[in-house]
Amino acid sequence: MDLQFSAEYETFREEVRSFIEANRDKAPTYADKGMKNPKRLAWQKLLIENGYAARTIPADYGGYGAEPDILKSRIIAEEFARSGVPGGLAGQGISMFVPTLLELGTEEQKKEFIGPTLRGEIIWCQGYSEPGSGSDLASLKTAAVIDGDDYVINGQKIWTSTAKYADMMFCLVRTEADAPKHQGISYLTFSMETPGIEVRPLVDMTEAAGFNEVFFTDVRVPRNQIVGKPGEGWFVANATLTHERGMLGNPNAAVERLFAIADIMHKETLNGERLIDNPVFRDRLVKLQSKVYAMRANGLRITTAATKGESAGLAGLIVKLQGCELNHQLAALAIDAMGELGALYGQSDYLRDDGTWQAKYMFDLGLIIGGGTAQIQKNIISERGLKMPREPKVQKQAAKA
Amino acid sequence: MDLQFSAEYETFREEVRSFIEANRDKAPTYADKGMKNPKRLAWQKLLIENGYAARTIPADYGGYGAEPDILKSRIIAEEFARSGVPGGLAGQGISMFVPTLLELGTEEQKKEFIGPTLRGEIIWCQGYSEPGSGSDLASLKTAAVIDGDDYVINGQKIWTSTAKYADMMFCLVRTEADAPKHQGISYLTFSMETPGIEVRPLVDMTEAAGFNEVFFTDVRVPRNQIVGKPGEGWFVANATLTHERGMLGNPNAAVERLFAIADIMHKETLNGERLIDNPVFRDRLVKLQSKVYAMRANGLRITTAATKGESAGLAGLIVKLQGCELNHQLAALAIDAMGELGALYGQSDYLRDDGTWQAKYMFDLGLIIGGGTAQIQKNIISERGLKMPREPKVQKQAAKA
Amino acid sequence: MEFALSEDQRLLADSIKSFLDETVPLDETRKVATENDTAVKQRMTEGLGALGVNQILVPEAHGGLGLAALDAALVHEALGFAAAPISFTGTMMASRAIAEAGTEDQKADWFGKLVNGEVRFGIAMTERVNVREGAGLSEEDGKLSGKALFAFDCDDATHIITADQSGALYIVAADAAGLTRNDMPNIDRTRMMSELLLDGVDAVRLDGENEPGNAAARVIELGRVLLAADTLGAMQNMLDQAVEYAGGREQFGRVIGSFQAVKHMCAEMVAEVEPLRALVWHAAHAIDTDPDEGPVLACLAKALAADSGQFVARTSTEVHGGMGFTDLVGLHYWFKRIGLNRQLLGGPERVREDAAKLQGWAA
Amino acid sequence: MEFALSEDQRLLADSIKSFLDETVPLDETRKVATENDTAVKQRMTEGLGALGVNQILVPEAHGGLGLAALDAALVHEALGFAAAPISFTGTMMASRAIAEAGTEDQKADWFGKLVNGEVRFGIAMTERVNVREGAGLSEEDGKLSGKALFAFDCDDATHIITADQSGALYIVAADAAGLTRNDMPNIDRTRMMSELLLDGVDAVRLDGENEPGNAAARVIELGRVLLAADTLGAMQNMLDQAVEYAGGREQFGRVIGSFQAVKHMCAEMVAEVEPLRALVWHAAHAIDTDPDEGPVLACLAKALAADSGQFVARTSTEVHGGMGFTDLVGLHYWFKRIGLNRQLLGGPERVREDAAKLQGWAA
Repeated sequence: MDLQFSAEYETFREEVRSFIEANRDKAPTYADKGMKNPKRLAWQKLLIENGYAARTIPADYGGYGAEPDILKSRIIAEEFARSGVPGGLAGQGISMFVPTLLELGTEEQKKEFIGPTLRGEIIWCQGYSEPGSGSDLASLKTAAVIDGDDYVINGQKIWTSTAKYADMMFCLVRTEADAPKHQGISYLTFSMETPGIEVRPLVDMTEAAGFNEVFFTDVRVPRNQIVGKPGEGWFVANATLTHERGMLGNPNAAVERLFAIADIMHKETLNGERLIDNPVFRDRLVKLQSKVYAMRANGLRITTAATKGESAGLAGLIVKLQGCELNHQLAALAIDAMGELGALYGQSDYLRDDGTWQAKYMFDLGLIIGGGTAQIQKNIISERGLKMPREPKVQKQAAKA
Repeated sequence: MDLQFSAEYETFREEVRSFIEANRDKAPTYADKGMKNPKRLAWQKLLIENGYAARTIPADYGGYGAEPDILKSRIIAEEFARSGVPGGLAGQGISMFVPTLLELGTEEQKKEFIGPTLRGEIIWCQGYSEPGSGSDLASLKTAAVIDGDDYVINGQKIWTSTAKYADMMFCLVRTEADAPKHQGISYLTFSMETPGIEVRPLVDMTEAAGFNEVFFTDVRVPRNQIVGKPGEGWFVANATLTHERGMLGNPNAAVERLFAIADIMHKETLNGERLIDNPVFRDRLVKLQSKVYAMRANGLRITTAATKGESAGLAGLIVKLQGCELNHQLAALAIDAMGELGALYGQSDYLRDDGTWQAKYMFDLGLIIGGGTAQIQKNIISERGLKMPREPKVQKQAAKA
Repeated sequence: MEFALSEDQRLLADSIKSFLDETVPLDETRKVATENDTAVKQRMTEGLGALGVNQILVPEAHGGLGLAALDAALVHEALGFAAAPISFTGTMMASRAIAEAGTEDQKADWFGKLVNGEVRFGIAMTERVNVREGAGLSEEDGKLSGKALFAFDCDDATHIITADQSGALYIVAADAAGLTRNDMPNIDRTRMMSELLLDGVDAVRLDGENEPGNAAARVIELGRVLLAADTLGAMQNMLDQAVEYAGGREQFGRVIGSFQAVKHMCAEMVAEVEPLRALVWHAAHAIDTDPDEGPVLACLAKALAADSGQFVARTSTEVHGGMGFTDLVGLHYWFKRIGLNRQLLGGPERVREDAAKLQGWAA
Repeated sequence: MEFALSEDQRLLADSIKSFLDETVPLDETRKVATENDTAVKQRMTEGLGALGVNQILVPEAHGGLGLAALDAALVHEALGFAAAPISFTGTMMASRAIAEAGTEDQKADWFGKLVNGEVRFGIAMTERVNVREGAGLSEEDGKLSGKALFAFDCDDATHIITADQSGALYIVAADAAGLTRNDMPNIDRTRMMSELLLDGVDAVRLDGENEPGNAAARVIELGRVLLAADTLGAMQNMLDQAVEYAGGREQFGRVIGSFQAVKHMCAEMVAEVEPLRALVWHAAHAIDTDPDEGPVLACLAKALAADSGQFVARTSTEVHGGMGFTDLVGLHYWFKRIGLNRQLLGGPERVREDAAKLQGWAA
């Protein structure tokens, strides 16, 4: 057990800090709007050149070409978060499509797409979920039928978060209607400007999460715009999903959230008493702290396992279930401690923190549901983690009551 | 909405109180040990004669013969509880076997058993559960095979609470091994002195709940000692189980428990501070109070429905689930508020309330499990109450993994 | 002994529900919530008013229906069930304020206007529970000055009932000189909270009260019960929607309502809804009939509604999966209604502390 | 950066577990618990002692193993896993008391005796956390008088570490004149708590401390981490038993482990066990290495162990159905171990308040 970073890593941390200090004037700010704002693209280019973005992507494809090192990646994430300077571009193209191509794309596809995607020149959106296929993603129905050299796509996707701005979509479609559900799916890519695509904003409870629905009417996509073979899309997508689960994000986000709440409780008063002096709320704060610190330590354990190339086992399987729940509970405490003020949402002199606690409270409930509901997570923990029996197959006629 | 009792009932309440005051010197006390202590039997006789026990059982069979009146029954229960004087005998013979006989017994069986059972002369125990059949009671395996004029019983029962003292058992046995599981069961009665019966105490976590295991080795029971027909035992038993669920017990038990805890919190001090002055424990007490009062009101709603001969619907279905949970949580608060003192169990100068809070904490967990686990209760609420689909039938080979 | 709604009460509840079913479908509510369509809101409010609901707590002697808090609670439960963007709480609390603190003349005057439909009340009494940001009103020479936050139902009121720092109650005209109202938009777009700034505003003091503060406490007590009833209605709707959705949605070749996890979530919601219903009825009945237990029950009902409501709001959303997060089925209107109710007139911790004080368990 | 057990630590944990597997089967524990079979307990204690565990916290300079709190926590986790009726906590807390408050001579003396196996320590320091019933010790002329409640591991100790009301630490002989020990039987029959009555008992004051109370706080801090580790071990065992039982028990023609409700109960237990494991490791490591965060983490670990432990104790029992309630599978030994740990050295509310104070969040 050693919670210090070794000299090599402390040196690396210093390098990152020096870089940030030397270059922070070049970083885009909130005012530099637009996903392809030149300042943003220039910043991304600088980050790639210095290994603070696209770090482990081979240089041949436009990355920095470093060996994977989880601790260094973590240090980069920590230092950029600490400094308040934006890190490298994220988004589904970089975090999901690029790793997929690296693993399963043709050389031609890699050359064509990885570089521009990393540089922020091509923005991607993901077309997986459909209104009828949530937890049961493989039941998707959007159909792509062969017509000459094209697939012709009809159907609908949902939860496509950057669809409004994206240049391209990577998309799961059903190409073999009669195959078993996991075997009839293909993974296509196409321009969002292809005729027949309609993007409609999807209003959500936070009013601001920015999801969309995407409708396809006779959308023609050349047959060669496929990743993997026809019918193998499910396996292609799963490679990507694994990458998604691999992203831990900022490991200390919940800790920061906890202390932000402690801060509010020190500043806000109610009936002349500071909120922190209310023993009931204080007890709740410390109770959540015990859980936040436990998950922080659990995260350290996972990171260590990853650096050794070991599986984190059960410690890893519970992260989504517990992490989302905890963030939701933290937001709930912030709201409750503020009382009526906590219920405000929308422009007013009394709104605190731009209403972020209500937004988080709702968005985190969305996260509890999205990417595998809490119920699916518990299935995974018990079936994969504890090797308990899978949900038994059901006699068909009994499935509908 | 009228929470007062009408004049008729207030008069009745006065009668009950007068009776109790006039006769409390005849009531047995803790010192009058033994289930057939003459003082206990005489008290039971007096109660029956005055309609405070066996109230609605026809006089022909040894009861008082009054019309059912839920409010009067409740007043009797309340007044005996309030006065601290023991009410009529309870036990599985009176609460379960007698109603079953009244509904499904032959005239001969009624004449033979109901009177002596009501008077406390015959004590019964129930032989339903087996080690291998808990929630799935109908899977019971204790076998009764016909041999001449007898059934010959082999097998084992568990959770038979009064087996050590009982004169007789009413028992479910499998008489038709090849029938569907609900149709091969018969309901037999027999003396606990029948050769081949062995009773062993079942040690439990409270160390004092007094359950037993009962083992049968070639126990011979005449074939005419059956209630209902062979193979109908499941339906006979379910009539009885309905009676069991109908017993609400003292409706104010949780309220009394709550105030007992409030009382402890006023009396006990820790580090010079009364427990009630600890805002965190106080908040927990009031939180439980909100639930206790809600269940009290829910109980009033059920009682009112019952007086009108209406079903209480969902309000009734949740009583076991919520009631047991709430009692468990009340005991947990008592223990936590007392801290280390709450962990004591067994003779010591510092033991509070004879260790009853630990005993309740564990026994109530047993009640959450027993008589239909919380999980079974939730199945019932959703399937019967909300008409949600039943658990689908499972493909056989998949059931074991 | 009869713990049940009377035939009249069932009819009242049914008639309100039918009205709301027809007149306040979700699409209309959306117009009010997202486009601030005041014409739609006014039509709803007038339609409900035509059923006499504003007169529920006006004594028969003053031409009202002479009904009780329980009846008002049943209406509020129906409003919560419909997530209806209709002002009602304010008028009920105002009726109680006038009944508790008005002189006979004031009662005749204001109840008369209420029955005629001349007035509609908002309520600015949050500072009797929670004071922050220098809020609070003081009176001088019959004029009120200061600030009131989180006032209810003031956006379409003609008059507002408020209290000064001593607890004395006043009526001010919504369009009085010196009164400024600012929106306090909150998560529940169906109900606008208000900030009121008063600078020497003419105020009618309700003069029939012996001890200032008692009437105010009785008004808060009613408000808490009504908010609990509103949450109860919203919970019932969210439960119903979850059961229905689970019965239709298929995943993995089965309706999701056949999965034990989903069934148990629904069962757990029932186990929260039913006891709360009984407690809300009991509290609403008791604040009119039992001076000892009524005030305690009002706190307990508000606290339990907050906690049980939060559980149901979240659980129903989970049963709906991603759909519950979107606006497509509109489930969030009920979610947010429950969320706002939780904080108004005291969050659960605060009202539990009040319950403890009422019982002598806290100083 | 390496958040993991070292190879040595894994070996230590494995060796203790193997020993306990062989030497402390449930049937032997039952003898200690139900028949107070002191011979069995002594055999277990000596067997464990032969593995050197009593010297874990004795510095190498004094002939000990010179290991850390984390190592002691791993041993305690193994004891909790086995529900082992073996005294260990007292000796660990005593080692820390001597290390923190002893003079060099005292260290040489008492560590020497500990390494030789001449002494075995109990701990009577509950009054540093919770004072009731007039308990507390005071010193006069090198003699201690008063009462100590809920002392650990004193039933088979040769010496007892205790504190007076100023927080100064003392060693008294278990058989000293003027010292009376009374049993305080509790739900956990594997561990006897004691009441100590002292009437002018000769006491050795640990004289190396600068500020009285600091060393005592460090001892309590260790005790809390060890109890959290004990609960963690017991939780792991209850989880393992639940999964195993659910995989074998059939109801309704299926193993119950194939029901979603049962699977989810097991998954929820995992979600409590794993974070707690990480927190216990972190706290145990930090109380030796991080003077700022260590004391806070010790409180948080104790509090989380109490709550997560209670959940697992209950849930595993529910998975076992009626069997869990009986003594047949003995599950209640773990249930009660978790239950006793919850209350010792401060229940969760109390230790959370301590954590708040340490961070300046409470006065």
